Amino acid sequence: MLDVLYFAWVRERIGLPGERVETGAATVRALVAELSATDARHAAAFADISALRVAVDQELTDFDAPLAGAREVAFFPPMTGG
Amino acid sequence: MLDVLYFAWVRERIGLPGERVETGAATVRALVAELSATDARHAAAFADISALRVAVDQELTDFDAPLAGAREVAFFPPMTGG
Amino acid sequence: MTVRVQAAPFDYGAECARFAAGVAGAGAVVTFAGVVRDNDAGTLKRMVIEHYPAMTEKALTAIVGQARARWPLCDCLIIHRYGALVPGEMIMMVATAARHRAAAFGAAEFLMDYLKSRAPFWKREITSDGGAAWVESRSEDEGALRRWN
Amino acid sequence: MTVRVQAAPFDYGAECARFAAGVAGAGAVVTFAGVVRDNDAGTLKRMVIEHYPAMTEKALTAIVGQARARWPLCDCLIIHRYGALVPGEMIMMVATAARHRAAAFGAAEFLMDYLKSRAPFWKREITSDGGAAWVESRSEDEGALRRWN
Repeated sequence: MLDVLYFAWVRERIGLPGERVETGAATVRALVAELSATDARHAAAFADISALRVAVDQELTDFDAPLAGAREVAFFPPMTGG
Repeated sequence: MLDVLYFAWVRERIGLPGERVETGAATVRALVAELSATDARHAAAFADISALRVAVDQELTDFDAPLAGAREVAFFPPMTGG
Repeated sequence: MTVRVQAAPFDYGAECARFAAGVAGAGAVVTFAGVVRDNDAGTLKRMVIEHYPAMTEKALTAIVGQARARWPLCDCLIIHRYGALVPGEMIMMVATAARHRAAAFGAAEFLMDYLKSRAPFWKREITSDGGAAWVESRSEDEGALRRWN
Repeated sequence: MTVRVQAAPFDYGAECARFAAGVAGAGAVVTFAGVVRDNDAGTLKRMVIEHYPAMTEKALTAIVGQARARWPLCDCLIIHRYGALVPGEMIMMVATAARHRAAAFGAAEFLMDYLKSRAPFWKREITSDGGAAWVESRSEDEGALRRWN
């Protein structure tokens, strides 16, 4: 089981702050493929992953990161802090 | 008549905060030559002009600056503000 | 070294004073404060800042660790707000203290560049006509990070 | 735009707060404060700052003019003390405000680089053993100025 979190317009586009998913995805990219197949909202949110950033267990990483042992994956747009 | 001012160790070495001099010196460099001839203290203070900075009428300048019309010349070491 | 993430406003002058009073041996103190700026049309009603609570302090602490590894700092501070703010309010501040000014300035700029693009905050602007838009990241901000590599 | 040259101490936190409160339209506020640092032996009794009164404000105002010509600043402030100070006391501060952080940081660093080497102040250190020595200018400070040419 994996907690998948969404922030900013990713959250809005998917319509959920997060969800718990059962997945055997080996990488973030494989997880994105699974999530995109869920419904049109997920498909729209993940249509262009170059516009997204990802954190695995609260660490920024890239879409090729492995998910073995991961507990939480978050998707969001580029950050605008400061 | 020209007001000549001294700051920091230049003031200490000459032993005066300033003096009023009657001079026909055309440039700062010529004024330095005149002042150096005054006595040993002046000669010591002006021994190495590369260690000195000069302002004419409160504007930083160099030793070749003309003195025509100048009213105040100040000599001091490199500044250490901030 | 202090990192604070909070919804409440902070007292900028008091934070500056407290930071400066608490650093021993520093010759240079630099502070940066980010303020909500109205948009060009003058219609910004509020800015709402979303963040990723489980990650935020962790990310800020990591950024501070990187700054300390690069510069000999006597101390540093980050305060970042989330939630709703109005134009003129302060969003965040950083403060750095070091023996010499180059380290204090360098670390403050580095912290800001990382906060802009690597800390999990997202800004949304609500205008008086009811419009709402996520602030887009600026390519200059991504570029600014490159100078530290 | 404010330039103050004074013997009296200034209230750093209050100055920061007042400066930030007074700038309209700024998104970024940067401050720098210079503090009297004890020497390595821990024997600094006081620092005495001499200046050239007729020239000081003129030089600082010219430096501010150069900063404004280079960066679009909403406001800036310089306060510089002279006279006797003890370790831990603040010597001076600058503050800059601009729409974006690059201008606020750039202008603050520029002002500091110019103040260090082009404003008519000279520091003398008095140690507890009765020694006194003029602080020498640092070649790094002269080098720092070159980046603005």
